[in-house]
Parts: sequence; C-alpha cells; structure tokens
Amino acid sequence: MSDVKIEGFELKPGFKGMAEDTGSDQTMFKGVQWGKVMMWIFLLSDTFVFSCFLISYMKGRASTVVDWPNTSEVFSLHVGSVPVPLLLIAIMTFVLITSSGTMALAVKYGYEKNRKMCGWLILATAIGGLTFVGMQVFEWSKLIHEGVRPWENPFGAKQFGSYFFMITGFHGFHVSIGVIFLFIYAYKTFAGHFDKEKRGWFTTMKGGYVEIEILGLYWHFVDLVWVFIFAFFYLW
Amino acid sequence: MSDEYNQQNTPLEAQSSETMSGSSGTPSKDIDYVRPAEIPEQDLYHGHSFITKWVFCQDAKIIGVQYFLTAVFTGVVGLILSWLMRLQLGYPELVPFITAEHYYQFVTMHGMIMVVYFLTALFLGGFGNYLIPLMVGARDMVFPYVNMISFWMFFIAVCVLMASFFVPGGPTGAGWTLYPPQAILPGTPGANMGIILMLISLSLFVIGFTMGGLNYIITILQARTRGMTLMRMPLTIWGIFTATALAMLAFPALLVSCIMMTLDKLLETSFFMPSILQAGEVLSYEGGSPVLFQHLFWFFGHPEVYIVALPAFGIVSDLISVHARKNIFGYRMMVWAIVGIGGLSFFVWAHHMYVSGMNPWFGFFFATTTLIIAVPTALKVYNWIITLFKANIRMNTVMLFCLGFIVTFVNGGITGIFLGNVAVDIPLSDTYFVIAHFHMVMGIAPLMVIMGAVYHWFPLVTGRMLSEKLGKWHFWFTFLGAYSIYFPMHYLGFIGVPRRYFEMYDSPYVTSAVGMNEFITLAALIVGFSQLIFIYNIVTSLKIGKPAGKNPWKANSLEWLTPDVPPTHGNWGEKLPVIYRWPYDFNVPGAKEDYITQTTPPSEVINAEVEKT
Amino acid sequence: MDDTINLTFWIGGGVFILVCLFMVYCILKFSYKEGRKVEYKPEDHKLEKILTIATTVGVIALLAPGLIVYNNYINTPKNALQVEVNAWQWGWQYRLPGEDGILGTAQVAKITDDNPFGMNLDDPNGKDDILIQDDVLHLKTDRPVKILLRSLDVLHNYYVPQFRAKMDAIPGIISYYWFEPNKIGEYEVLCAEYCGVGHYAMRAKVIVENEDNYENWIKEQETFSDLIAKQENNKLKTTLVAQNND
Amino acid sequence: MEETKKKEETSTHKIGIYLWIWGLLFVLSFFSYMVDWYAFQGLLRWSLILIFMFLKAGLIMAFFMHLFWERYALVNVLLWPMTAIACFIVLMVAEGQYTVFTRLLYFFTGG
Ligand code: HEA
Ligand code: HEA
Ligand code: CUA
Ligand SMILES: [Cu+2]
Repeated sequence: MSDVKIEGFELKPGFKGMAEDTGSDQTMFKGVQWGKVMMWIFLLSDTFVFSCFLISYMKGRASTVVDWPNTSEVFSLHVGSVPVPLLLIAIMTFVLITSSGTMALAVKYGYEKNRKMCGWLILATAIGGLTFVGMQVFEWSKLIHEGVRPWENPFGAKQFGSYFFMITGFHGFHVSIGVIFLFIYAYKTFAGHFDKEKRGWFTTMKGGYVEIEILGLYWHFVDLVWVFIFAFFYLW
Repeated sequence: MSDEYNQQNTPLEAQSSETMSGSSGTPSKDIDYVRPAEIPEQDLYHGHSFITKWVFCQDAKIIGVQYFLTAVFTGVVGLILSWLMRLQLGYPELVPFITAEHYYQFVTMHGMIMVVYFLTALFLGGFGNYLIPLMVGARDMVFPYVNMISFWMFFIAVCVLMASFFVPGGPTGAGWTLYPPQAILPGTPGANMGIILMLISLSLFVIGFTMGGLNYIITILQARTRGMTLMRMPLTIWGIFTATALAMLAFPALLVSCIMMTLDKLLETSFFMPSILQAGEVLSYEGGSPVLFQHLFWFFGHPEVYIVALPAFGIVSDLISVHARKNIFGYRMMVWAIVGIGGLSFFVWAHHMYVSGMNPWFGFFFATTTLIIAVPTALKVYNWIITLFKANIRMNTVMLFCLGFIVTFVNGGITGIFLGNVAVDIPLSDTYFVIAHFHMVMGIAPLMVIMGAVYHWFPLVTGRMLSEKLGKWHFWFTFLGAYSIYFPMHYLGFIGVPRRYFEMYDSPYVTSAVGMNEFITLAALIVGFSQLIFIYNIVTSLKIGKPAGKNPWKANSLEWLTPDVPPTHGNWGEKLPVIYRWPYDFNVPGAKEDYITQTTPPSEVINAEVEKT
Repeated sequence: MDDTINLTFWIGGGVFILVCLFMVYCILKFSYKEGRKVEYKPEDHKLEKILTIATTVGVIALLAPGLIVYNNYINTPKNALQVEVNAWQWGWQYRLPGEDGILGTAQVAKITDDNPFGMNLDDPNGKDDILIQDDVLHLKTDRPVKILLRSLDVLHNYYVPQFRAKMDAIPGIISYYWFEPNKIGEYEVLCAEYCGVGHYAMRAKVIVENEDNYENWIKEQETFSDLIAKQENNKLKTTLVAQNND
Repeated sequence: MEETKKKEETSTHKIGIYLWIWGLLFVLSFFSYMVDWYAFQGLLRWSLILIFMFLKAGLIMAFFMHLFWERYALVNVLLWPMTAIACFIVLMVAEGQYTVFTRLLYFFTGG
C-alpha cells in the first residue's frame, strides 16, 4: 500500500516512481512483503489457468454446431411454481460478494490490530464461503439429477456438461481451499498468533497481520474469477 | 523451535559508508555510499540430522545439486532412448526387438524427458537454485521450505514418469506433443496407463515448478543485496529470471490441457474429441476440437523452448565475458533482448501449427511475429561475437563450449528462420529438417552451455578443478559428433523424409538416405559414449582434481566472493556483501588487475575509467 | 515456393558463414596473452543501431516474399478440381465430385458398412459423387487441384514431397490446400502427421497423367448411387431410391 | 517481516470506502442479473454484460485487493501479461468461428 517509507530512498508516485523503483537496488516492489509478492505472482499464474479454461470454453462453445442449452432455463429455480431464471446463481453471487466484503474489512481491522473484529470477520467470510460451496453442491446435484453429466447433456451440446463441471469444479476447489484456510486463520487470529509474531508451521518467517492480507488477496481472487464465470458461463 | 534458527545475524545497521575490505584507508564517505538495508535479515533453518541436512534440505545450494543430479539421471535415460531410436533407424535388421510400438514410445519419452524433465529442471531447478541466491547476494531463497517441497514434487513427477515404463502397455507413444485424439485412442501405444501417468506426471511437474518458480522470481526481485540493482545483475540471472517468468505464465496452459485430456480419457468428455470412427464403430465422442489442444499445447510449448534457451543465453554471456577477459558487449541491449524475446514468445505459438488445419489467415500473423523474434536474438548473437573482438581469449574448455554453442545456435536459429517463414515451412514441416532445427538449437546448443557451465562452476561447488585435458577431448567428441548427427538431417529434411517414421526403406525415393542414417547412428553412439569421459572427469576430479582456491577464473560476480569456498549454508558468513558495480569490469583501463570484483568500492579504483552502472 | 527456400538458404547460409568466419578470426587474433591490451567499450550505440536495422531489413526481405507465396497458397484458384481425401488409421480413400462439380456433405457419425464415406443421404449433391475405395489417386496435369482433407479418426497429413504442399487432416473439421501438378509420373504419398503405430506405413500413390488417361480412369469409377444400387436389400438403398423417385 | 510494524500505523483506509465498494458491487451484480431477467439480446446484452463484468472486476482488484494503492511497479507487472491472454482470446474467437464455418459447410449445409 501507498504509505511505505524507506530510509535513504525517495518513493515517487506514478510511472516515474515505477522507473525509479525498478532501477533501485534490493527490492523492486517497495514495501511489499515477500509473502504478498508470492501471492500476487501466484495469482497471476492462476489467472492464466482460469483464462485457459475460459478460453477453451469459448472456443468449444463457439465451434459446436449443436445448440447450447439456454442457461437461464437450465439454472432456473422454481419459486412456488414460477421458474425464476438463474435465481440460485444470483444468490451465490451475492453470497460470494458479501464474503469478499467481510474479508476486506477483516484485513482493515487486522492492520488496526483489532484482533476481535478481525477474527469475527474472517469467521464470517469462512461461513460465507461455506454457504457458497453448499449451494454449489446443491446446484451440481440438481443438474446431475436432471441427467447432465460431464460426458452427456440432455439439453444440447455435450460440451456444456463437460465445461460446466470442470470449470465450476475447479473454482469450487479454490473456494474450498480458501474456506479451510479461513477457518485456520480465524483460529490463529483469535489465538493471537499475529500479535505475538508466532512463526507458522512451514516457514521461517515471523507471523503478522500481513498474512491476513495475503489470505484476503486469495479470497478476493476467487471472487474475481466468479465474476468472469458468471458473465461468460451463466449470462452468455 | 527458536533454537533452530540462527539468531546471531543481527540486522545490518544503517551506515553511511561501508567498504568490504576497508583497506584503502581513503575517507570514502561520498562515493562509496550505499543506502541502508531495506529488508531485515533472513532467518534460516539449519538442519541437524543427516535427513534435514542432505535429504529434506532447505539450503538452495543443496536443492540445486539435487535437482541437477535428478535431471542428469533423466537426461541419461533420454540419451539411452535416443540410441535405441537411432539403432532402429540406422540398422533396422540389427535390433528386431524394437517394434513400431517401442519405437514410438522411445521417441515420445525421449522428447518429453529431454525438454521438460532434463533441460527445464536442470537450468531452472539446478542452476537457478544454486546460482540465484549467490549471484544476487541473498542468504537463501526467500521461501526455503517451499523450495524443498518443489524439489520433492519434481522428484515424484520423475518417479511417476519412470513408473510408466513398467505399467501394462508401457509408456505413452503419442509423440511429445501428445496430440489428441490419437494420444488416448487404442491405435497408439500406451494409450491407457501410459498416457494417464504422463499427464499426472506433467501436472505434478507444473505444481512443483510453480513453487520453485515463485521462489526464483521473488528472490531476484525482492531479496537482492545492497547495491545490487537489476541492471547490475549478471546476465545468467536475467536469463533464469525471464525463463522463470515465462514458465509461470506458460505452464498453466499445459496444466489445463493435461486436465482436459485426462477428463477426455477417463470420463469420456469431448473437449478435444470430435466424432471418431474406430474399428468400424463410431465412438461416443462428439463435437470437440483437436486443434484447441494444439493451441493450448503450443501456447505452453513455444515459451517452453525459450525457457530452455534463455538461461543458456544468460549463462553463455557470463562465461564468454569471463573467459574472454572483456566486458560483455552491449549489456543493456542483452537485457532488453532477453526480456523482449521472453515477451514476444507468447505471441508466436501457432508457428508450430502452420500445417495443422487452423484458420489459414493466422499464418500471416504468426509468420510476422516469429520473424520479429529473430531480431533481438540476432542482436544477442552479434553481441557475443563482438565481445570476442579485441578481447584476450582464454582458449580453455569453457570457452570452447561457448564457441560451440554459438556455432550450433546460429545454425539452428537460421533453420528456425526457414521454418518461421510460413511459405517455406509448409514443405519442411514434420520432416527431418525440423528435427535438425530443434536439435541444433535445443538439443546441443544449451547442452554445450550446460557442459561449459559445469566446467566453469565445478570449482565453486566442489572446490576442485576439472581436468582440462579430458575436457578438451570431451568437447571435440561432443561438438564434432553432434554436428555430424544433425547436419546430415537437414539434407534428409530437404528431400522430404518425414519425422516419426519407424522405417523408410521400402520407399523408392529415399534410398539415398540409408547410408546417411547409418552414419548418423554411428555418430550418435560415439557422442553418447564420449559423455563417459565427462562423467569420468567429474568423478575423478572430485577426489584428485587440483584444489581450486578462491576465484580460480578471476571472475567478478558475487558467487565467487563468498567467505567460504565452496559456500556454506547462509552463503555470506556474518555480513551480506555490498555491491558497487556490474559484474563485467574486465581489463578496465587504469585498473591494477584485469578484473574488478562487484564488491570493490569505487574508492579503490579511483584511477580506473570504469563504466557507471 | 522453391524460390523462397533458396532465398532463405542463401541469406541464411551467408550469415552463418560470416558469423563463423568472424569467430575464427577473433580466436586466432585475440587468443590469450598475458598483458594483452583489451578494448574496454561496454556499448556502441551506433554499431548496435546499424546491426538492428540491417537485421530488420534482412528479415523483411525474407518475410515479404514468403507472405506473398503464402497468400497464393491459401487462396485456391477458381478452376481447381476438388478432391476429398479421406484418411483413417491407416489408409486413404478419395471422393471426387461427380458431374455437378459439388461434393455432397458427409459426416463421420453416418458411416456404416454400407455407407463407407458417411454421406448425408438427403443431400442431392452427393449422389453423383465418385467414391474411390483405394489408395491410388489419379490427377490430370496442368489443372489446379484443391485437396479437401477429412479424417475419420485421428490427425493425418496428405503429403507428397514433390508437390511442396501439405496439410493435416483433422477429425471434426475440413482443411484444404491446393497445388498444380505439372509433371507426369507416379508419386508416393506419405502420411506426415503422427497417427499411431501404423503412421510410417500409411502410404498411398498419386498418378499424374494426361487428360485422356485421366478421363478413362474416371469413367471406371463408381458413384455413390452406383454403390448403393449394387447393394441388395438394404435400408440405404430403399431410402435413396425412394428419394430419387420424388 | 518487520515492516508490518511501520505500516500498521499508516496503511488502513477509511471504512467508508470499503462499504461504498461493497455496495457498488451489489448494485452491479444486480444489474448484470437484470440483463438476463429482461432478456436483452444481441449487442446490447453483450456490451452490458461485459461492462458490468469489467467494472466489478476492476473494483475488486483496485480496492479490495488494494491494487489502487499499490506502487505502479507491481501494478504493471500484474497487468501487462494480460495482453497475451487478450491475444489468445481474440485468436481463439477467430478460430472458433472458422471451425464452425467449415463444420456447417461440409457436414451439414454444403456449398
Ligand atoms: C531452444 C529451443 C528453440 C529455440 C531457441 C528455437 C528458435 C526458433 N525456432 Fe524453433 N523449435 C524448437 C525449439 C527451438 N526453436 C522445437 C523443440 C521445435 C519442434 C517441436 C516439435 O514439433 O516437436 C521447434 C520448431 C519450430 C518451428 C515449427 C516447425 C514445424 O513443426 O513445422 C518453427 C516455425 O516457425 C520454429 C521457428 C523458430 C524460430 C524462428 C526461432 C528463432 O528464435 C531463432 C532466432 C535465431 C536466429 C535467427 C539466429 C541468429 C541470428 C543471426 C545470426 C542473424 C542473421 C539472421 C537473419 C538476418 C534472419 N521452430
Ligand atoms: C533437449 C532436447 C533433446 C536432446 C538433448 C536430444 C538428443 C538426441 N536426440 Fe532427440 N528429440 C528431442 C529432443 C532432444 N533430443 C525432441 C523434443 C524430439 C521430438 C520427439 C517427438 O517427435 O515427439 C526428438 C526426436 C529425435 C529424433 C527423431 C525421431 C523421429 O522423429 O522419428 C531423433 C532421431 O534421430 C533424435 C535423436 C537424438 C540423438 C541421437 C540425441 C543425442 O544422442 C545427441 C547427443 C546428446 C548428448 C551428447 C547429450 C547427452 C548428455 C546427457 C544426457 C547428460 C550429461 C550431462 C551431464 C553429466 C552434466 N531425437
Ligand atoms: Cu496417418 Cu500418420
Ligand atoms: Cu516455437
């Protein structure tokens, strides 16, 4: 974030600053912790993974001569007896965004060393994530019940089922990993590990609230990917 | 837990002037100023037992050696496979036990092993781990634990790969490009267990590599020592860095295509599989697109070939500069060329697909971008040879290998230009011309660099020199031998001999190739066996080699300047080094000696006309 | 196409030789001598610029003719004869448009023993298509041919070295290329894309001959309707005959 | 990583900004849902979907992931590689259309 101070080095804003940071010694991303850079670069790589999935999906969908199922019908839910298009997906989207918001606040309170608030917000995020996964399980079982499989699809093009289960599955996998870590970090926060700068299990580095920001980056990324999946998979 | 970490390294204090030797005595407050440390000292985990010290070790240097040895092991497997292939091609009657199935399995495993498990792992995992922390002046990689896991992932990937030799049906024989549909259909050897294990192994490799890659990138960007700006890094580091960045962005495409192909195989999804007729039956697949796989594969595959080329470019620049006792010509240009080649390599992938039946209009785009890449590459070649001009060249083994690299690389690069120009590629594609191209540019050129690098850094790693005499023999056998393997292949390609042919001989128009094939096979066997000289040299020199002492080559870069040689865990003893210049100050006019190390402060070389870097 | 290869060959070969000679010169002239005076010149912008421009010019000189040739390669002349090549593991068969000059549509999914090319029965264009269930193809000289490539299973590539042209046959789509045979003779066809264990044995023959011989050959071949008519009591026949009567 | 100490005092932002972004994200999601609800078609649908998508993505990246406050060096390193993705997308769209074109032409409609 912006207000880093570095002894003997003047931090300038904008592209000028970028040129000077790049030309300086020791670090290129001034004031960004190793762990945070690691998460960013990992996410960049992960972006390419998801992009490749979505690009394959686009290519696959664009080149099929069989009709693609109408997603707003396939993913509609019946409220009473009226089918509401994409209702479940809409709810999932809102749940994920909510959890993203709580995560952002958790990071903020973490930096303010507000241990309690931070912990509760992480817990809230974790529960949001869990709800999302639960709804996804529901959605999957509904589709499977209707006869959609990775290898077949009663509503049209075969690839629909394949891409749907693969992409949402891969995303759901990310969410699940995130949820597990959120619970662990909620525990760590409440236990005060970050105040005590306790070392983690696998690392020689001292702990700190920056770890929550790193986890936050991951969580927001999962949300970010959902934005694209929502637009390309469900709305297309 | 805390006693496992060394706490004695107190953070460096901010001092306005600090010289490493402090011998000059001149008050050097101003010109020697290097701003204080930004990052605190890194705590390191020191192993106590044999297992934590040598097996599950967190020291990047040891991990580097582990990577190196594992990669060389796979390389030897690849080499043996290449002999078997060559035996079949040269003397088909001699080896009746090699059937077509076997042959294709050999080709596939040979290609995949050599490109991914041998060269990529050797350059990035081996040289990267060993050299990055030393050359940028860090105590270790930034995440030593993750680094260790990275190696073990790679190790498991290699085990899975090797296991595929022993499963029913044998390893996959789909060609290293693994093109579906044939990769997973029964007409191809190893279409069941073989291909699945291959895909799993590749996925593990990607995951393991990602962990390593994060380490390399972040160590280079965020853990340099004081004074080490990006533009003062040795080109070796630039090469490895860019290659790693490429890998981080290119491997995802491989991972995705592996996942999708595994699903096609196991769940019968139809990502890459259209309707297919097998043995008179139409299979359950429908509507997929094989070309999509090729796009994904080459979106990974082309950057991949530069992943193995760029570290070689970097390393060879350093070797040439040290042994020609002259600064590398046009350092800045070299850096930009590396970065430019890296960036451009994401926009040229479909030059492997000119005859794949993709949208034909792509040919224009990809031919243009492909030939654009030739410009920065050409600049690098020019700069290497200009470095030799008016230099003071030590004609030792290392230099010989560097020169060998330039010759083979330029040869291979120019055949690359043939292939990049779409109209010229059409007749040549999928013939032995392509085989000749990439063995020149990837099979031997980087290998020459690896060998040169081993001769160069062996004293650093082990404290002993390799034998020069054996080294020269090794060079001449390898260079002349390899040239006689691949040079005739250009001719085979021009007359149209297709690649991946188990045998050719009932074809009337290629009878002239028979003698040539026998010759190539002989050469391949000789080259292979001459590697025994190398191995003998390494093994004996470990015991009886001349002790190297500090900095035997009189090099400038940091890895030679550690307090202990060979360097120990933590690399730098009490204090991190401070850097004042680029690593190429050789034969600076006015300087006392013909080299000025990176840690020599300006106050000590007041009279020399050093370059401001 | 040969001209572009030659051009590339001479420019490339020339550069290669120059580079090597320069290296040899340097090695001989500047090999190690204690205390030799070495030039210290980290950068020379002018030289670098000249080299960049020279290389760029070289590259353009190679690329421009190449692209023109390529443009020619992907745009088939109007008067080209169409030939559909069917590739399968591991052999070839051909389909020529009949008198109407149009190939009927066909799909892999429709292939049966009676309908080896998977013709769409309700496509009238297909009825007069000439089906050649043999790997020898005849072509007439001096008439461009457009090869349409269809694969029934995996990737293949219909490659006659002497024609300087090739393209993969991909299941699921149709690819094409064209050339103009102008030398009478027999040529060997090789499969140039790896397609499984039989890849190396997947050969065929092209016979380029003069107009008369070609016409004779064509006459002997069967059309799709003939093929169906020959088959007794089968469903295809009844459907097709019924359609013919409409 | 000691610097956290230095940063802790300075680097938090007002809670209002997070709440604002949060609200905006809800609104935008709602809008993109409405695109489907009202079953807009054609170009309008596409431009709306894409606009909302990029706005949402941008907001999440810029504020929730703090990219807006990061130094440009990081921002550029993260964003430039996306050109490769963009190129890949454009070419694959062209490829998809070409594929479907040949399929329709030779397998179904003829021509
Ligand atoms: C280290 C690996 C490496 C490197 C560096 C290169 C470098 C290049 N490659 Fe190569 N290539 C491979 C590895 C590599 N390649 C592999 C493994 C395959 C086959 C994969 C498979 O199918 O199995 C392949 C295949 C391949 C093809 C596909 C062929 C086919 O299947 O039909 C093409 C086509 O464009 C190509 C082009 C190029 C070009 C233009 C370069 C350029 O970067 C070269 C640039 C260098 C120079 C040009 C030389 C120096 C320049 C001068 C001395 C200046 C003078 C030159 C001019 C004025 C032009 N390569
Ligand atoms: C780096 C990559 C690499 C390397 C080094 C090699 C090395 C060799 N290759 Fe290979 N080859 C490929 C990559 C490589 N190859 C690829 C990608 C393919 C395509 C596969 C496919 O079509 O799917 C291929 C295909 C291929 C074919 C074509 C098969 C066909 O299409 O039918 C042939 C044929 O002769 C061949 C021969 C050889 C020979 C004789 C050697 C060697 O014998 C040459 C001599 C090599 C050495 C002398 C080096 C040995 C050194 C070591 C193993 C390590 C020792 C190091 C230390 C101790 C530090 N290779
Ligand atoms: Cu058919 Cu190779
Ligand atoms: Cu390439």
